[in-house]
Amino acid sequence: MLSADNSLDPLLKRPFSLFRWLDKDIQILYRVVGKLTNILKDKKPDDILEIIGPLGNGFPVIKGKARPILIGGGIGSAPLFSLAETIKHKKPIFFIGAKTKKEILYTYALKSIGINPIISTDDGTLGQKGVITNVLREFLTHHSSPITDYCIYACGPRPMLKELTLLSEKFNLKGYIALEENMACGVGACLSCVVNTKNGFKRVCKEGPVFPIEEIVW
Amino acid sequence: MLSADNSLDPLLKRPFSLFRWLDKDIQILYRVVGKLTNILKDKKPDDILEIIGPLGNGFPVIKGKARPILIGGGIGSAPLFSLAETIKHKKPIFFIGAKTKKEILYTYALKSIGINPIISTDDGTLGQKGVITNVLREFLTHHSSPITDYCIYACGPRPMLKELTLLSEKFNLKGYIALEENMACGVGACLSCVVNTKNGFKRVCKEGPVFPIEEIVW
Amino acid sequence: MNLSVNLGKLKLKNPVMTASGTFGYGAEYSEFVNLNNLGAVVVKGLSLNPMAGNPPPRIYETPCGMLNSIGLQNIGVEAFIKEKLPYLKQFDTKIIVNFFGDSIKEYVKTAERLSSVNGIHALEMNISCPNKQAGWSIFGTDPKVTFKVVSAVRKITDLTLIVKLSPNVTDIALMAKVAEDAGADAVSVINTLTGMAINAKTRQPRLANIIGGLSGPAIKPIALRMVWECHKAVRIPIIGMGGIISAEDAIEFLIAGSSAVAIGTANFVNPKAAQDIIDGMKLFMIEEHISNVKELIGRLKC
Amino acid sequence: MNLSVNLGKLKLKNPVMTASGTFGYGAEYSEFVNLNNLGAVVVKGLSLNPMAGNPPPRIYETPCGMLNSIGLQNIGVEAFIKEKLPYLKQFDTKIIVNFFGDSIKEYVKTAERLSSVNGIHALEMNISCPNKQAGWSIFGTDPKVTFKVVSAVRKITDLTLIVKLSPNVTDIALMAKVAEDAGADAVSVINTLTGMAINAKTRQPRLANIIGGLSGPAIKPIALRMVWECHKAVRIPIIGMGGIISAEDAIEFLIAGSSAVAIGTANFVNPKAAQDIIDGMKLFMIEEHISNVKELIGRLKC
Ligand SMILES: Cc1cc2nc3c(=O)[nH]c(=O)nc-3n(C[C@H](O)[C@H](O)[C@H](O)COP(=O)(O)OP(=O)(O)OC[C@H]3O[C@@H](n4cnc5c(N)ncnc54)[C@H](O)[C@@H]3O)c2cc1C
Ligand SMILES: Cc1cc2nc3c(=O)[nH]c(=O)nc-3n(C[C@H](O)[C@H](O)[C@H](O)COP(=O)(O)OP(=O)(O)OC[C@H]3O[C@@H](n4cnc5c(N)ncnc54)[C@H](O)[C@@H]3O)c2cc1C
Ligand SMILES: Cc1cc2nc3c(=O)[nH]c(=O)nc-3n(C[C@H](O)[C@H](O)[C@H](O)COP(=O)(O)O)c2cc1C
Ligand SMILES: Cc1cc2nc3c(=O)[nH]c(=O)nc-3n(C[C@H](O)[C@H](O)[C@H](O)COP(=O)(O)O)c2cc1C
Ligand code: FES
Ligand code: FES
Repeated sequence: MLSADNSLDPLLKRPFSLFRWLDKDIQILYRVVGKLTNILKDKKPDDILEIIGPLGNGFPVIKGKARPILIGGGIGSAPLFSLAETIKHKKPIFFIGAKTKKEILYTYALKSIGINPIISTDDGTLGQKGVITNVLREFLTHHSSPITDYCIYACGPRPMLKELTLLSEKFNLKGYIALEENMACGVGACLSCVVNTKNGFKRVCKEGPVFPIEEIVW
Repeated sequence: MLSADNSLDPLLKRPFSLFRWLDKDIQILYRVVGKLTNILKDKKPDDILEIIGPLGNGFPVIKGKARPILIGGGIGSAPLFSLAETIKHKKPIFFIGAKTKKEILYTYALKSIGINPIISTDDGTLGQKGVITNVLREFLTHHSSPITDYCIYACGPRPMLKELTLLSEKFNLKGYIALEENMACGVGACLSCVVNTKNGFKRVCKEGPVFPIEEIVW
Repeated sequence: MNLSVNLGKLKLKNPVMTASGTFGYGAEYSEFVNLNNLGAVVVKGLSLNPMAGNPPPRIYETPCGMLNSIGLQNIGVEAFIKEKLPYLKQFDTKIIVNFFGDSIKEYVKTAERLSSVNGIHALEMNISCPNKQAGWSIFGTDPKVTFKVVSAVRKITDLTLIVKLSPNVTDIALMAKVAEDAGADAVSVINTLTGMAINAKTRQPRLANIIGGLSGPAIKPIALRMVWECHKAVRIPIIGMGGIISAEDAIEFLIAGSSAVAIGTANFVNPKAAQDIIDGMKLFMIEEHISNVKELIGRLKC
Repeated sequence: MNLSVNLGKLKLKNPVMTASGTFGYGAEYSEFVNLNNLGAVVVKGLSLNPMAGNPPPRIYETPCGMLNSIGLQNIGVEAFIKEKLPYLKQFDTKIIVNFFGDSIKEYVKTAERLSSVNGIHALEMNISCPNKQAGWSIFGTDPKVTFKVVSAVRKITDLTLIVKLSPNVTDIALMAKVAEDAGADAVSVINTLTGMAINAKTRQPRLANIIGGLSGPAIKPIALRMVWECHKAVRIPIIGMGGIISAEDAIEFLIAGSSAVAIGTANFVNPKAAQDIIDGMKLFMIEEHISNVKELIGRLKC
């Protein structure tokens, strides 16, 4: 949870994923959408931000030899980069989708760690044209290894995650998705950020943001 | 009336006097006291502010040979500098008071236009110790020319202006004072900024901020 | 693109009006806004006789809002008719006169006088000012008194009659219903919420009047909810107001059920606010492929 | 320096408590705030049986405020007593349990159960949640029903009984008086104001529940006024809340007449808010040469 100054507008802290955790720095990757992110973009080096975190869970690194499939939609790719770095020895397959070329993030950095992402854009300006879940469906339909040898990790807009849930049911695929919900406290106190799961409402900030894909009730 | 950005906190524009009106620039001189002024102080050259103005009246330059006495208290000195420049040929006597040395403003600039201000500070760190109205009373009590040969122009905190009104009554002195009141619109529409005068409530933003000293009812 | 809306028999060229007390008598803002472009100009509340209002300080800024205790200072009906109305009549916009009284009799007399001159298109009855003496508030908070005073004014005027409701009530939908039953052609929702601010160091209230009316973006969520509640309760049109600062805000009020909106505190924040909001509304309609603004009114999806 | 204040027979080491629903069951914030330093911890509202609450989205930020429609999700009284209370009891602070019911019977049953265990110092009866079904609101808006439900609970508990009032009423001073007459030891003023937000593009409400409760700095002027009105009407202590974000805010509430204050939305803005406000209060007292915080309570100069 991050805030940029003492102004009361915007009031609440905003949730961001850790993009990368370096030696003495943490990096976040963000999209400019509204009040806080517009203030952030005008910040200069050495300006001070207030952050509480890290909060909640992260993507679990699965034991065994299941090959990871990473699926990032738009700014939802942000939390997947660290994961990709950590599990690069497992040769993850990385699907990245976005509305348009400009919103396809950090492919250069991915290549530098030896990952060649599969890309799609809604408008066809980079990679295949169409939504990334279509590309994934195509891939799964013609997959070479048994499907249980894959584990998916995904983050992105709601429709993408919904579609992924359908795909995972159809192909009997296991995996994890990171969810977003409006947040106030970030520490599990206010019960703002719940999502519906097979075991009732769970807090994205505390039990999440990463949930087993089969647990979510859309 | 000035605002610094699109944030809704602070919400309203704030009133400032014009310190100087140069060729293509206007200058304001301000004291950092709260929300807006704290934002202002972090602004960089070429940053954009929104200003409506000039609004209301200014100090009138009196015809005839009455010698001007200027009295500025704290940041209240701001609107007096331009006046001093304009009427310097009349050899104004300039009294400046403040809480402490640091708050005595622009004496250097005054000297450069040939005016040697009489200074007092509450804590005695510059000039005489005490409030500036005391210094003025002393001056008036021992004045050399007939008192009607003076015209006072003053701006400063409320207690100073109140005291000046008493002095002006006692010494039968004419002159003008600039008042402050909380403002919302700055254009005479909201009726926020009224002060009580012998002719009823008047708007500081429209009929003011400068009023004949004898008109104000404290 | 059709922006026109109706308040009873009164047709506005667009739904954007100014809120009483925040736009003076119109002239004050004419350097910033072309009055011809406005749906309507609503003037500062008038009384039969001129009033001096409350002592200063009269306003204080609060988080995303402001308190005011102007206390209905105004030049009185006669001076308005003589000095201000002729100026306003030059413009191709609707002139709505906000007024109030200290008794039912005074409400009626004031409305009668205002109805007797040419050029006024509608009356907005203020029964909800938080800056008047205790006791006065019953006009806007006691349904029986509200019914009486609105009925009395209704009887003596043929002008479009708008009743401005107080948000300082348990059930604003009930008050809207009472105004409708008493013959109002429209309701304005909302006036300011009663609030207060204190200087911790001096322990004095920030306003000489102690309490004042809270307006501005801070109150928008409350105003929007009240518009929606009134919309479900009455058939007469609603004029929505309270914290509108952008075209998007204005559109939210239309969706919640108001047929027009009034811009108040926003004029202080940006003297071109009313104009900017009309322009922004047009842009929104283009982007969202809406050809008639009426398609938005009351179209909350839930 | 003496910071202690009394709520009836309950003595707090300082006037700063947490507001129900914004501080979880205490543990959630223990990484940020040393609970030993707080005047009291007020926990999330409990009901006899666990409740799931409203569907998401449950909050939406508004100018200087936020809307919430959590809908009183809670783990129920039994789970609280078993799982949460033992943790809280470790701390040297007062534990105040906020609770509600769907009927007078349920209010009574819940209060009875909570009064039967050790370690709870006071009960705060929530009769004012804006997120419950229509109809429920009468507990907090109809003086007769309020009197009944408070009297009923009063009869069965010896714990300090605090009644949390709704600001969504015409006359909050009257409601405070009713609570006092029914035997309350203190009143909490205020709960959230009912509000709403709309997405202009989708035309849908921003909250799944359509309406929610407005909290945060935006409502502070209203809350402060209501505390002052209640202060003039009742003799029992008032716990002031609504938009307190700084020590200065808190002191303003004391001056307006509250004996203690609760910190709500500010915890989200700054997880150390409660602690910072206690520290700031001490600093203020040093600077202003005030040795006993009680010298501030109700000392508005006007
Ligand atoms: C767990 C989690 C991780 C996230 N990680 C990232 C990330 O790594 N990079 C990134 O760019 N974004 C991320 N987001 C989204 C990010 O929180 C929002 O983009 C941000 O809050 C927008 O703030 P704003 O003030 O600029 O926009 P606002 O002015 O608040 O509004 C712009 C839009 O953002 C939505 N929004 C407003 N408040 C919140 C809130 N508290 N929570 C969520 N959405 C809100 C509004 O509905 C609106 O549509 C994450 C969100 C969550 C919940
Ligand atoms: C006609 C006029 C001319 C002025 N000229 C100057 C000038 O040349 N230089 C200068 O430094 N100051 C000037 N002031 C004072 C200046 O307007 C305030 O210092 C400024 O509004 C403070 O804004 P803030 O957001 O920093 O402070 P805030 O956070 O708003 O509050 C700090 C203090 O300022 C007071 N204040 C808040 N809003 C207003 C308001 N709208 N009007 C007046 N006071 C307010 C508050 O009571 C508070 O005590 C002038 C005021 C007036 C009325
Ligand atoms: C300074 C000021 C003066 C006002 N005067 C009046 C008035 O004379 N009559 C009236 O009916 N409403 C008056 N109002 C209320 C506004 O018309 C409007 O209902 C309220 O401010 C809410 O809208 P806003 O948040 O957009 O300002 C006044 C409001 C302000 C801020
Ligand atoms: C997320 C949230 C949850 C709340 N839950 C409760 C609750 O369970 N019971 C209750 O009495 N009040 C509840 N409240 C109201 C607060 O206790 C408080 O009265 C209100 O938020 C005003 O204070 P604030 O502006 O400091 O937040 C809740 C408020 C918020 C923001
Ligand atoms: S944001 Fe408060 S519980 Fe998750
Ligand atoms: S500030 Fe509005 S009338 Fe002066």
